[in-house]
Amino acid sequence: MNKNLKEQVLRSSGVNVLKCMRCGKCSGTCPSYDEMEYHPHQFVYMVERGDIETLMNSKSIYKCLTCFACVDRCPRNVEPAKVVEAVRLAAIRQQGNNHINPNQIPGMLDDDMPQQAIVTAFRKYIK
Amino acid sequence: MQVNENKEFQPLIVAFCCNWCSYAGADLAGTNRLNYPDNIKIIRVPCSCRVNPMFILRAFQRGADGVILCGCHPGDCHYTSGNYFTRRRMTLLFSMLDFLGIERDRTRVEWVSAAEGAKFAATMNEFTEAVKKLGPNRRLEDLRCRKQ
Amino acid sequence: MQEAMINKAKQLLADGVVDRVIGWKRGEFAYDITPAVFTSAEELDESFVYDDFTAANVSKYLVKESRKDGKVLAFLKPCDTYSFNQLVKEHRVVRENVYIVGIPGGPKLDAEKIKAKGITGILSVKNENYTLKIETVYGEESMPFYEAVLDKCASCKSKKHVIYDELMGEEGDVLDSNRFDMVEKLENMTAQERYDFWREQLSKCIRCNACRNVCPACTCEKCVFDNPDSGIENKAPADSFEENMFHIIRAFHVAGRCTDCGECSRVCPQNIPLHLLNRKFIKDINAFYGEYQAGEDAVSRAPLNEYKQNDCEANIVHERGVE
Amino acid sequence: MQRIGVFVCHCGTNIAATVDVKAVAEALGREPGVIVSQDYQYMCSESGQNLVKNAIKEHKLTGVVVCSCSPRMHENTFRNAAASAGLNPYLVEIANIREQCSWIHKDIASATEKAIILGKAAVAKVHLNAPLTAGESPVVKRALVIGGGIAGIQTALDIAEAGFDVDIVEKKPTIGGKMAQIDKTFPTLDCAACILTPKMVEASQNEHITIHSYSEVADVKGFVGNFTVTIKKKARFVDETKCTGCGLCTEKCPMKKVPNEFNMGFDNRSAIYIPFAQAVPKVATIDPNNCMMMKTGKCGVCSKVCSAGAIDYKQEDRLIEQQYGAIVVATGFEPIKLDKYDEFAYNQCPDVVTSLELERLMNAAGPNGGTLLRPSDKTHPHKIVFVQCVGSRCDDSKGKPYCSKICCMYTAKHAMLIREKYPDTEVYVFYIDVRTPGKNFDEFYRRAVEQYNVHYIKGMVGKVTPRSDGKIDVQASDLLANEQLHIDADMVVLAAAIEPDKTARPLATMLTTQMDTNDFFTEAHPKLRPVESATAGIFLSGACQGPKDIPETVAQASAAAAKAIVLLVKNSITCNPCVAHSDELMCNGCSSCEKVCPYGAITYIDKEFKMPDRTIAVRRVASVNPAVCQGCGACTVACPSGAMDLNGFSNSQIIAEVDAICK
Amino acid sequence: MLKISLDKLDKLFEAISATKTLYIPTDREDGAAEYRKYESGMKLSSALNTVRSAKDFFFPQTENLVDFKMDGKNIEVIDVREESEDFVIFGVRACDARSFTILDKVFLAEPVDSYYKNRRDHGTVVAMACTRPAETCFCGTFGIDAAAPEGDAACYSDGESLFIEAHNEKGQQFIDSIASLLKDGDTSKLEEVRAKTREILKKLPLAKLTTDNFGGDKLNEYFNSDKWGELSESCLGCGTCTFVCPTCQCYDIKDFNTGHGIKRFRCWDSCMYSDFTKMAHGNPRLTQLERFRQRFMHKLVYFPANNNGEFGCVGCGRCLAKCPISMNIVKVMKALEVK
Repeated sequence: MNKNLKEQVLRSSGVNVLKCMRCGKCSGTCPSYDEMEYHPHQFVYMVERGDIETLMNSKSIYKCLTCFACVDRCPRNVEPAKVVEAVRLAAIRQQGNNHINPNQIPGMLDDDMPQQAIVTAFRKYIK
Repeated sequence: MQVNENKEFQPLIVAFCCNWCSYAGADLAGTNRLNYPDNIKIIRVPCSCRVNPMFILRAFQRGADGVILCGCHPGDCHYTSGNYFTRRRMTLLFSMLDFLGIERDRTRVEWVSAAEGAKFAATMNEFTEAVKKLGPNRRLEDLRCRKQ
Repeated sequence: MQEAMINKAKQLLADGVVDRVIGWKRGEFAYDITPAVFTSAEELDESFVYDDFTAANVSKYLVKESRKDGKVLAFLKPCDTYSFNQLVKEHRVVRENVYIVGIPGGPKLDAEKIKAKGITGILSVKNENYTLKIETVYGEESMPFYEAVLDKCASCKSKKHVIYDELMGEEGDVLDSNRFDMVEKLENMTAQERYDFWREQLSKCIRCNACRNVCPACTCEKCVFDNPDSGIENKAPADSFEENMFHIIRAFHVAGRCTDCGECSRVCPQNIPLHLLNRKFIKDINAFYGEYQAGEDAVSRAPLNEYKQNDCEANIVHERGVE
Repeated sequence: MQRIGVFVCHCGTNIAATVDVKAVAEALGREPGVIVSQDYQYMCSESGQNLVKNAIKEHKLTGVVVCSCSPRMHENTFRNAAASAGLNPYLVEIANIREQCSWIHKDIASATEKAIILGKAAVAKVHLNAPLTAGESPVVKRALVIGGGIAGIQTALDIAEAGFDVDIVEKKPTIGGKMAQIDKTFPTLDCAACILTPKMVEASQNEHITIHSYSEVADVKGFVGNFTVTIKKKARFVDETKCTGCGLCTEKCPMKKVPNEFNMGFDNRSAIYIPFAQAVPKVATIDPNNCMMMKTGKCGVCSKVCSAGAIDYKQEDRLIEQQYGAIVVATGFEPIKLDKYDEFAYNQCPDVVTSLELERLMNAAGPNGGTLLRPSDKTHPHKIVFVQCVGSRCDDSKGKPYCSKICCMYTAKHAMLIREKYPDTEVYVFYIDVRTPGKNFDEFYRRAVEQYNVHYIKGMVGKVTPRSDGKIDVQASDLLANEQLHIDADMVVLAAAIEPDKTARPLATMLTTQMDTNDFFTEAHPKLRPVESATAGIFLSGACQGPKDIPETVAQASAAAAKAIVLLVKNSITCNPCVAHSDELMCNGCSSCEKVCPYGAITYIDKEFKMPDRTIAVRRVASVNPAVCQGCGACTVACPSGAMDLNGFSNSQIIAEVDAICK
Repeated sequence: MLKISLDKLDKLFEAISATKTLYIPTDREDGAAEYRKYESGMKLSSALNTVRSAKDFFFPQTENLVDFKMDGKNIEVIDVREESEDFVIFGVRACDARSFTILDKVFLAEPVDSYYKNRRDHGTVVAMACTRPAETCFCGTFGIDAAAPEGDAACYSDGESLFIEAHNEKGQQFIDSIASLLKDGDTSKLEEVRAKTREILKKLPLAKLTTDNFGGDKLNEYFNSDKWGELSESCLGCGTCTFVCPTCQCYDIKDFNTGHGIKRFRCWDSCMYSDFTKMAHGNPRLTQLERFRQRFMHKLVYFPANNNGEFGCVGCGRCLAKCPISMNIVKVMKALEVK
């Protein structure tokens, strides 16, 4: 379990997952429920447990419509959609899964490679 | 108090404690034999809201190096609202002392319940250390009162 | 304005609405104006004055005046109305016995600032298009109007009258003032620098009590500093501690009640910027407990007589800014 | 000149092991004013106390300092000892050299030094102690109960039983409150009306009880033992003394289209009405907003048919003033408004109802005569969904932060009653937690599940959508099955949170009692004084203090009654002498002290004074009621002129202590 | 007359301060002038006068008289008096220079105030003639010539040089101590300057104010005057006028408990204060009117009555400039005067 990841998700979402009272109203209201492997209330709970990697590797993060129904309905103002968004961001930012590693770039250079492509690669994959 | 090269500076600290929570908390610290420095001298008041800024200035005038005010936790005041007034008064007073360049660590407000003997002792230990670091109160003392 | 005010006063006297008028009386020079009570048209014609030097806030006189029989006409500048309203709130004036005519305020001039330019032997001061033409025994002098404006007027907070029976001239607005700039500057200094600043200032204090006695918020029947039973009575700053204590307690006693009229600094014979202490409290109150302007109304609770359960803790002082 | 005696206690070795008690006694003996200074094994023992008593007599002491354990321990012991020797008990001070010295320090030299300083502070203080006498204040032997629900009724009955007169003020035309609207009670399932109405009748017939129905408290003055309350008796346009409650007027009244609030608006009543059959007092009331006579001056039917001649269209609100010794607040609760919760479609769909509405729908005296029918089409519902925690346990921005406490149980009751009466009905309960602490409560809930096959599903309903076919789509998650459900329900019942009655807040202001942020009255101590408010003489009964079910409400009502009786049996109350007092010559009348007084102990009077400048002036000055003041001292600091001071902890006393400590 | 070039003032001050403590009026940061102990580099103020008068040197605002020490129940009395060091006050204006004569009449008359005398004996007053009097000046009213000040020694400036002359032995000693810096000078230009100053003095707005109708014999005329009510009603009761006044000499004696002893000290009092002359029986002047009247009656009637016609005011004008509400002795004299 990656503690830093949890902190990152908590920080970037601004959500206090400990406010959740596990009522499941978020999942009860979610229009994307059946599409998702992990449901909004599970996101909140799994982030609380620190199990971020599982979520990052799940397609669920791309199934959330960001309709914010859960945010609107949550009696405790936990804002599950923001948690989902934060996990999605963590996945995007993750470096280990980069398509390109900066060390590989010199070897990939040839005269036909436009400079713009290199800049883009750095911008996209290196944080 | 004189700073003596051979002896560590021993600050004089006045603690105003409300009768219902903090004074009882201090008693509990005693009952549990929790040590805190003898620099602390407690004055019992019915409620922290009884403490007039005048008393705090008076203590500094007479040679106190630190003043700490203890009361019930907000919401637990025996008189329901006293400590809320205390909080506002002391916030403003401390801010003013700070504004005049008086070291801000010489003053403090802490909420200590009757059950928090350990917190009382810890707070007093910590506060005494903080005041020790500052050294003797020079900016708000009355030279006439300094001990020869 | 002066003419119109005299006429208004005469009319109200003639109509029996009031039986006396509190205003300002001409002095020996251009600037030495004294608050005074006028009871007849003749007196008004003879010496009533309202000009660039009538800075004195007459609200405090109404504590006494309003308790006398009959009704008194008071001409109040915008800043004076805040003081008056605060006195109404604290039941210190009898509102029914005062007929308030709101008049346009400053900026008013500070004779000390003219003298500070080395101009002396002043015989008369005239404002010509915001240039002061000053006739002296040593010849004609001149200086820009704004360089002679009182500090309290230079950081005016409001041109609005918050209480009146009648208004002369146009009503103004609450202004965005820069009045907290100096407080902020001090806050950004180190504790040592602040200490040195205030030591320099407060060591000048001669405990004449002018700041206290002019203050419209200081209307205690007996001040704690005059009361031997209070434990803090004193008459002279015998030690630097007493200089500090007097000014801390003075400011604390008016915290949440001070309308920032600036009279304390105006009257200080030693030019101590006492208003900074009051403004520090006002700034803190605004920051900690929400914007509050004393005297703005006559009903709201003073910030120190009120609380919220989620008020900030006193350690906010310890946690912020530079040490 | 003071003659002070100092008594240093060894407390066995508790003090003497770390503090050189002889040195302390000797050092304090040298203090100005101290004429005798002794040490003893156990000061609190009888012989120790005798030592103090004898010294008081022998040396004619004017003050006593005991250096011993905490004053919280034995201050009273030594005060009593002093009193028995003829010294005013408030001339005794304790220096705490055990808990705050010997028990926390190890070094004998420094502990002794500190003990001496603490002793000196006590000596410095006692120099300035003044003899104090506790005042007495008479008690009016009459109680006021505000609110005529089950809480108020029970409290009034108990107080009356003890032989005291008691008045009930109820804002509705009848007493009975929410319980009168309830069908059955948990966990016994007996009929609410059957157990409530006898109590209502008992109250009306008790010679000690006066019921002011259709009345409100308009003003409260005074203090414990001596409140003066102004009660506004709203005009009901019917002479209570003449009306027999025959009901003919209500039958003949041509205006019959007024929504009946007693039945939660499911049916109608007439403009002149008696809320329900067992109302107490059983007196008609004209609703002036709907009465044709009141609105247009044309009609007057009720007046014509009333053989008692009780109708009085000209009746006006009446103010009556009464003295009371004690006041019990029993203002009860209301279900919250559900406007904020669109997802439950409460405002769109008539078949989404609250639990209180369901009570009326199921009640034999209700709109359908006890048959459960859908409000929309009056058909029998076959699938009913209950939603728990609607508006309870929410973030402050979304609803009430607290648990409404009663919903779990009444929902189980409803579910059970429906399954019992209509076994063909499927009942679903969506819950977050089922909270059933209480005697026979969990058993009750288990019966609903096991015996009545109520479907309890853990998970919250996310959305309720009325469908065009008359069904209601309930979308919810089943957290245990980890699936999202859609139920096509016929009815949805919402367990709305409960909140204090709207009248409670202004009432609290009048009573100068404290409320929490949710407008529930705050008890004097959450554990030890749960039925008293912090304001002396004001007691709390029922749900005005927090959500409660009926048995708990009744228990608290009786407890509040007991506390009120304890007050009323006294002829007078002994006051705490350590109270604030104002120096009238210095008082500015600025009202600062009044603003910070939590007890409303400070009032202002206009008083004539001979002023220092030889004039006579009428000045507004503060006056502290010593019977109400509890001695916190907030006013002493709020007072800018220092006119306000506190007995026992005066400015000069505290300053003397500071000085002695900082010497 | 002996003179020194004005650009050599530094040298003069260095020379004086080498042997005695020297006080000169110097400009504060806020522009106002005050007396400070001379330190190298300090510049003489160009202001007409200091905010506080020079009386502090002989009659300081607070002064310890005696200490008491308590040991248990015993009290020990400790004399804290110290012999004053020799000092020079330089640049005292004519009005302040005269004020010492008035203070002397109070403190050096029997019984002699030894605390005052101690300081007076050790202090040398070097006065400085005025060249630019202000509109608030009215020293002429009391027979003071601003161009010819009193004092132990006096200085005059002609714009280029400073001329110094002694008025008594103490002044002569002072001049002797700095003789090496001085040389004889031509006073013709100085006379011109003084004549010009006297012309200006005549043109001042208050030049015509006289004491002709005041004095020790006027008690009945003025004590019950109906003007006092009107004059005093604006008075705030602060002590500004009395504390900036060079001649106000009332003081209060107080004890301060330091925790380990008592300090008995005296401090300036003000007749404007509500507890002025409060005694065991109470206060003889209960209203502001009476206290206000006291101040002016003292200066204009009582003082001359007891001191051969000498008035208790020197016309320095400080109260005119500093009173918060601009009520002052000039206004009182003009309002009160019965011709």
